[in-house]
Amino acid sequence: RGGDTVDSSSNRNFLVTLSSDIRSTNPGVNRDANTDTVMMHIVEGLVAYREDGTPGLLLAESMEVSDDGLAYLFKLRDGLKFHNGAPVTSAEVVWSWRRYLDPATGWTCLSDFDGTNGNRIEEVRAVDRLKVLFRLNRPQPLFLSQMAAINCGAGAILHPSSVDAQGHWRTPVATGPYRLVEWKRGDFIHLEAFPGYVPRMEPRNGNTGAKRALEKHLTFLVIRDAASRLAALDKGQVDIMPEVPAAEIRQIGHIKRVRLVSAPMLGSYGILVQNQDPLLADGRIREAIALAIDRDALANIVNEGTAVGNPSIVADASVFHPPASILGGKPDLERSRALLREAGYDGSPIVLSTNRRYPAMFNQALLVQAMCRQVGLNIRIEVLEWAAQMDRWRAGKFQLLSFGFSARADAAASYSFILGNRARSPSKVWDNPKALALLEQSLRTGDEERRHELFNQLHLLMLKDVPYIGLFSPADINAVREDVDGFESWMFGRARYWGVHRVREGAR
Amino acid sequence: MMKYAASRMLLALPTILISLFMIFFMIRLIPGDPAQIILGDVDDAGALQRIRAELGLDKPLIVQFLLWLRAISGGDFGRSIALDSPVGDLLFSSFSVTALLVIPAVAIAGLLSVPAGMFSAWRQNTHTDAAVVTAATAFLSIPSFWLGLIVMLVFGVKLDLLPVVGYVSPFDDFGEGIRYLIMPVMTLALVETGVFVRLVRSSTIEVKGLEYITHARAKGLPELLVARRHAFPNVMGPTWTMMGLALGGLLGGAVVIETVFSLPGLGRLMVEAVFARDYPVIQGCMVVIVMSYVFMNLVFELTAPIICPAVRYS
Amino acid sequence: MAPGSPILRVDRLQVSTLAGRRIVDDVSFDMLSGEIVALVGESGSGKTTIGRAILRLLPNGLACTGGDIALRGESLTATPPRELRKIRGGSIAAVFQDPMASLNPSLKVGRQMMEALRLHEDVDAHEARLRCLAMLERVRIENPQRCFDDYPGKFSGGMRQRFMLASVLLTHPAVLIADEPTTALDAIVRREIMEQAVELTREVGTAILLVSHDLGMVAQYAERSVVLKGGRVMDQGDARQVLLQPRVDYTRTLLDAFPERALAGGGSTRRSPLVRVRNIDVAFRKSRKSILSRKEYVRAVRDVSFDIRSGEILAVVGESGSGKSTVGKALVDLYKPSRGEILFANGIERSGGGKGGARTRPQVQMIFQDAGGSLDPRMTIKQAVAEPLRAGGIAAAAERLRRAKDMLAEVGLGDDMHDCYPHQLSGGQRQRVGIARAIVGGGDLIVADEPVSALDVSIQRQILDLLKQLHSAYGLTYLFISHDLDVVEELADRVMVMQRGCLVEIGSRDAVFDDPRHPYTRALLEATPRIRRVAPSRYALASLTNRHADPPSGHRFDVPAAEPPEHAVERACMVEVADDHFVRCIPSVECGGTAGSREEADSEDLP
Amino acid sequence: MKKTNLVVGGSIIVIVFAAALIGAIGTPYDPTQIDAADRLAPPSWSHWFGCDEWGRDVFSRTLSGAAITVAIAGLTTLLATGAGTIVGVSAGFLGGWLDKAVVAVMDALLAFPALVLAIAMTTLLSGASLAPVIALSVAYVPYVVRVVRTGVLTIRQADYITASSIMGNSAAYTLARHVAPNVVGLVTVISTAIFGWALLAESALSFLGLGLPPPAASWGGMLSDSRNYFADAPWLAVVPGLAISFSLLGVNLLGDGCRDLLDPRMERA
Ligand SMILES: Nc1ncnc2c1ncn2[C@@H]1O[C@H](COP(=O)(O)OP(=O)(O)OP(=O)(O)O)[C@@H](O)[C@H]1O
Ligand SMILES: Nc1ncnc2c1ncn2[C@@H]1O[C@H](COP(=O)(O)OP(=O)(O)OP(=O)(O)O)[C@@H](O)[C@H]1O
Ligand SMILES: [Mg+2]
Ligand SMILES: [Mg+2]
Repeated sequence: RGGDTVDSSSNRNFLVTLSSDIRSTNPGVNRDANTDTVMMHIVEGLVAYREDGTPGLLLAESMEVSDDGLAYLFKLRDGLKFHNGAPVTSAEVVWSWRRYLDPATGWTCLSDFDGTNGNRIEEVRAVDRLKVLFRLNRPQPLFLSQMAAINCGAGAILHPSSVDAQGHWRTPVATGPYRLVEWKRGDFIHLEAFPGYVPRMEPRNGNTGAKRALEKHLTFLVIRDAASRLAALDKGQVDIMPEVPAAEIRQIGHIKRVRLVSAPMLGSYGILVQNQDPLLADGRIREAIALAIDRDALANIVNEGTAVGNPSIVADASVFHPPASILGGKPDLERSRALLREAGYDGSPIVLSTNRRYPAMFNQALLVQAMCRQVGLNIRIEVLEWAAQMDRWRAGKFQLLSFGFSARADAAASYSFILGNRARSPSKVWDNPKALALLEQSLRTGDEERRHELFNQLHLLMLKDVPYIGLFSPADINAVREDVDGFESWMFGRARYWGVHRVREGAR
Repeated sequence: MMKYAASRMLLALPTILISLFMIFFMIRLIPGDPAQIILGDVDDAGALQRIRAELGLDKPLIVQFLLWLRAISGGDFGRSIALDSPVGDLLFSSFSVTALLVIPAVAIAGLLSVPAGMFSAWRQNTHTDAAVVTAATAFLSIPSFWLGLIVMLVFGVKLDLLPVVGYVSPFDDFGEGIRYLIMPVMTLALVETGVFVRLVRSSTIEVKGLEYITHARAKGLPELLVARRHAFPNVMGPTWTMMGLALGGLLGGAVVIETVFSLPGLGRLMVEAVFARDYPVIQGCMVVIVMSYVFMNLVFELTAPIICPAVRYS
Repeated sequence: MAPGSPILRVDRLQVSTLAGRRIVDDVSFDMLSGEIVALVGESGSGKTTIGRAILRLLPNGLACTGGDIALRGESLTATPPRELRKIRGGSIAAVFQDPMASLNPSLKVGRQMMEALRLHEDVDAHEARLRCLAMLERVRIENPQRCFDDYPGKFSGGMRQRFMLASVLLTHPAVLIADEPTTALDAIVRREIMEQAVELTREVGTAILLVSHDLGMVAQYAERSVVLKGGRVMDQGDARQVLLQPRVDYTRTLLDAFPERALAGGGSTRRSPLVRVRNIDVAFRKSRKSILSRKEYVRAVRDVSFDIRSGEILAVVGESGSGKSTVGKALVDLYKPSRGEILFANGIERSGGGKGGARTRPQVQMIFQDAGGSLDPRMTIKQAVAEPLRAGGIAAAAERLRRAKDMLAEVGLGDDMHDCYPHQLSGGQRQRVGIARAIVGGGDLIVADEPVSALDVSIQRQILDLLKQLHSAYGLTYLFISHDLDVVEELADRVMVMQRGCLVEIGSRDAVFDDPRHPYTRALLEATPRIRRVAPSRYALASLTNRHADPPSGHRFDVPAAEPPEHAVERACMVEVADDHFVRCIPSVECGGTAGSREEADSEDLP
Repeated sequence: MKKTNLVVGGSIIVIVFAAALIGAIGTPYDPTQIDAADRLAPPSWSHWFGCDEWGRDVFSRTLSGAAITVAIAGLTTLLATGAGTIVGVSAGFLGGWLDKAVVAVMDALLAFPALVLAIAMTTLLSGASLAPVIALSVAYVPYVVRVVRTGVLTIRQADYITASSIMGNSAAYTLARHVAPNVVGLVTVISTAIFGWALLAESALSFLGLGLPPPAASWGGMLSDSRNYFADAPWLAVVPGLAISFSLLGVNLLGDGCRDLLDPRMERA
């Protein structure tokens, strides 16, 4: 059967699945993970993440940082074109960034650049046709990293014709290797290779490097239903199915001529612990819970063996992942029981809230419950609907919350999920001044060594306070048909289809 | 006739208004903030406020309701929060999908069940009758989502006869579109057949006891003619309105089948909108659902006398 | 075909249920072409079954288990189905009892008429149509064209029965089986239909098998009649002979069961009025076509005035829809008169014009036509009869039950039955319960709306006797509503005749029956042949005595309009034509008008 | 014919209720006990219906699922028919503006497919353990009201109601003594119907992920979870599917039986 699928399909579009429709084609404004995945093929920023998660140049040919770290001068590569054929000049860069910085745009990441969190861009100015200057209010070691952030639309440089006269979004006129042909709501998004695209010289590397659209026609099929997604893959109706949920790995094992491509991902799954709760205010009980959990077993079951346990909030894939020596997080039922006895825990129920929308969050909750039962912890599972759970999270209204954080390039970003001033944002579960200080420092310095040091300290502190019980960092798993070449998965998990192509039977 | 239709529409108006009112406030009682869902796992009060303002969710409820009513009376269903596109378009495309699923299904069910039902009623208390009734009862006892699952795995995956992936609109590619619709339509049709057959049978049994049927025989008409000419229209009376109800209900209520076969239909659109707290879409869906229900009933009520002249006078 | 040789011969016919019970047992009779043979007998005697057996259309559950049926000498029991179909509707046609049910509501009249014709003779649509229209003319349907192209739904029973007659006779059948063809119709219509049927069949030469339990009608129209009992033939022969000089006891009992006038003269004695009804109107809201159309009313009762004297039996007769029941229901305060007033002897007044109803309700009780429907299916008859006592103010439940049991005993229901539920009783027994319930509370006035019309002759007799007995025993007053003149003639002291919601004639029973004045009353009486006993086991068909009736001087009889304009001023008034005998007239020369003449009517009513 | 329906349906329902009872009292294994060792274990002597993706015993889960499903369907039926009957009877009997109002609201509710309404309600009550019951009850009340009301309207026409008012009985008395008892038949029939619908709808809700909060076993939930393992563990889909169909068959047959039994009485009323 495989043979004829290839024949029948040799002249069709390159098809990949999308678990849900994209929110919009407006990068970094109205978005979700799927939106980002698609948009990363269409738009490009000055800088972009490399394979290892550090920012590298993309549209920019070169960059100079002033000694005081307040001025960034980017020089654009010459001869770049927008999808409408217009040349890429500093003017569009300035226009794009001013647009992002305008609150009316509603850019997701505005608060990282307008001073809300301390960091601000003072001005964006064109120096000449190809040179653009960014001036900052203070040294920002993470400035480039945040520019490249995928959830911010990677600071995409757009042609002003992307919006209409009133400034409403029309369609992305950008510089990516693919350009948008048709978006049929709830159905498919069809891209075609942009002939005017000029790849970089150096080899493909993360979101930058040489991005070649080898397949002329790339179609994202929106298939919400898992079963039909698999069926599609099985019958060779799609070439790649990214973001395989752990639960489906087993079935894919049965499908012929399909292989799994996976890599550890940034991001972290765990349990948020509300220490404002009378019962959980007792550190011993919090620790007891942490000690009751066998992370490796849990990770193994939840991810069908594609991930390992990780007590830290920083992913294994991150350069800042704590060294094994201090990692900790080994289960110790005896000690756990002892702690409970000490604390005089009377078996009163502790509610663990979770949701069904993200199977991993749901399954880990089931397992945590089962494991805690062994030490006599009585955990009740409360299944909320995702939207309701988000409300609870923001309001900090929960005892235990099963949660997963999406990929963030920098460890500091990961910590700031849980660490912060509870008075200002109740969603923060960790309000330890010492920890806050450490985080602040990590944001101030650009020195790698120093930052490693700071993050390790933070990790140890977290193990002590137990505001968050890290369980594992997920793996990015993709099902790829065997006749497809060049697909690589990476820590951000957002699938990339440039440099990917189908090998015709003959070529085999 | 037209006057009657008009007055019936007038009568339906309060119904529609009440239901819209109920749904409008109900969905806003549901915990969960669309703005936060858009933001995802980012906790940023400022951004939240901005988005809520954009969505006009900061106005008092009653104002929102009245604004919305004015808008839809002008045909403007607003923009989807989650999908950032005109709700009108979403409704149109998804409704067309559902219609393509439901209308053929009900039609097929009707075509199957009327002969079957009348036949078994004519053979009342024989083995044929028992067999038909049992089969019908069995059909309506199988949950559609299970039936759908089985059908899909047998015909779609194991036998590899039909595509299982989502949906291709017959308007784009007719042949292909049909192939995509076969399984869901069949599943739905089977379930509905179960319902209809029993209905047709019971109303046939009623009719065939009446004097004019005996009289038709006394005229010397052959059984087939008696059944076709004399029983059929009177049986169709109740059946027809029933089908109208079924159609009206299914047009909004085919969620499960749509989920199983992942069809981008109205039900799916609404369920996902509910999850995403996409108020404008939910409201839009409700308008369509209520309208199609009311409208279908009206259409079938008005056409009933054509199918079964008896109802005109009763 | 040799004259005298029977066209249809039924020979030792046997029909039994699957269980083996004989429904029809060794029934034999012949039919000569063009003659009318009647099957008579009480309900359940197998009349319908025989008719069906001849058509070979027995309901499933019944089967022909013996004997033979021969049409023109050829046996029908042997013929194969397709042959049989040729005969059905062709040589043998049928008309059934219920005209409402025997036309298909979903097919146009014309279509149904032509069906048989085109099935049995090869005629094209056009010719068929012409023949149908011609036939419709013959049965005196005005505007046949319209009827032909219309659905049966909105036609009256009489019209429909005419359609049926016309359509079955189209094919000139040799035999017409008419199962109670007119039972559901009003007297006058019934007469017309029968006349037409006879006339037509004479022409066509069709023989009619007339199934009926109306002996009067049979005696009038049938040549020969077959008397059945429990599926067996009791007696047969020349209709008049068999019925008017009965040879067998069964026929005699059957005839004796018929009501007849008590020779002791009716209630000529004047008693004080118990209730006075004065110019009441009762109007009903017509169901509106759509909310856009305006409200319309039908005046079911128009300007009716009469008295009910204590202890008398006042009968109300009239065609269906003439407002009899409405008058009755107004008396029991179910409907409020929209105009006029109802005054009770005990000073309680119910008046129209929104002045609200009675504060304390006088003891007016009601007996219903459908006794079964008037009893709560989930109450034992004991409880049902005890119920009025509760409202009557008897607190102790035990006491109520005791009284109820006594009452039930009195209407002839033994202890063993007191705990039955209505659906376990026969029609007659149910009516007894209804009666018991009506009088247990000791009511002054009892409105009986067709209490016996749903019952079979012999049961009817028992109930009538019971009513009479209770009447004398308790000195009750009845308003007795009925369209059955026989019954009225037997029971009533006085009779009031209604037509189209108006009172057209009122007077003592003898006056109204022997000396009817109003044209409608006369038509009514002419239309109903009644069997009278002239000597022991000697009977005769009663007919109207004096032929003509003149309107009182200076007046002409008034026939109420069918659809009077709303709030039309009634120019007509009741004029006394003889002692205590009033007729609806219009003064030809403008006399004192309604008021004046009513004064005289009132004055002599007052004690 | 009639009898067989009643008998077969009845016995099926008895079986289901028995299963539910066992499920409520105690199952061979703890239906929520996770056991990595037994993941997707095929049917065997120790696990009759095999184990699911968490190594939970499917047989035990089916039993406790029966308990839950029956409980939800039962409660829903009670709630819906109870409320519906009260509303329907009073609206139908008292008439007037009350009737108009009731009809208007019920029509409004009826305009939504029951499942859609239930979905909205369950999300509204997100988390509450009785969410499905309340949601489904709200969804089905209008149907009860409609049936009961029309029933009452026909009963009101009956002569025995006329008779009662002629006797001078108060409206309240007539309502309680004559009307109410005679709608019982109707109510029984509609309630069996609703039990069936509720059973199905509960499964559908769970199937859509809106059922009772897991790890509680529910047939619909088991079915929807099973989809990922169809190839490996078909029994995961077959068992709950059959369970649902089986019980529905029972309910439907029972319903037919009741209808046949009560029809004559209903026609009289
Ligand atoms: N389908 C049937 N199955 C069993 N018994 C039947 C059936 N139809 C009629 N009978 C019985 O046959 C007997 C005669 O019925 P039939 O209707 O012929 O009497 P009838 O003289 O027409 O009575 P009526 O004057 O009331 O019409 C009755 O005792 C009735 O119980
Ligand atoms: N409840 C009602 N609503 C509307 N119209 C009614 C109602 N009751 C009676 N009518 C109308 O009033 C007229 C008289 O009806 P009523 O029942 O009094 O006649 P009747 O003499 O009793 O006829 P029958 O002999 O058939 O019983 C009829 O035209 C009928 O249509
Ligand atoms: Mg008969
Ligand atoms: Mg009457």
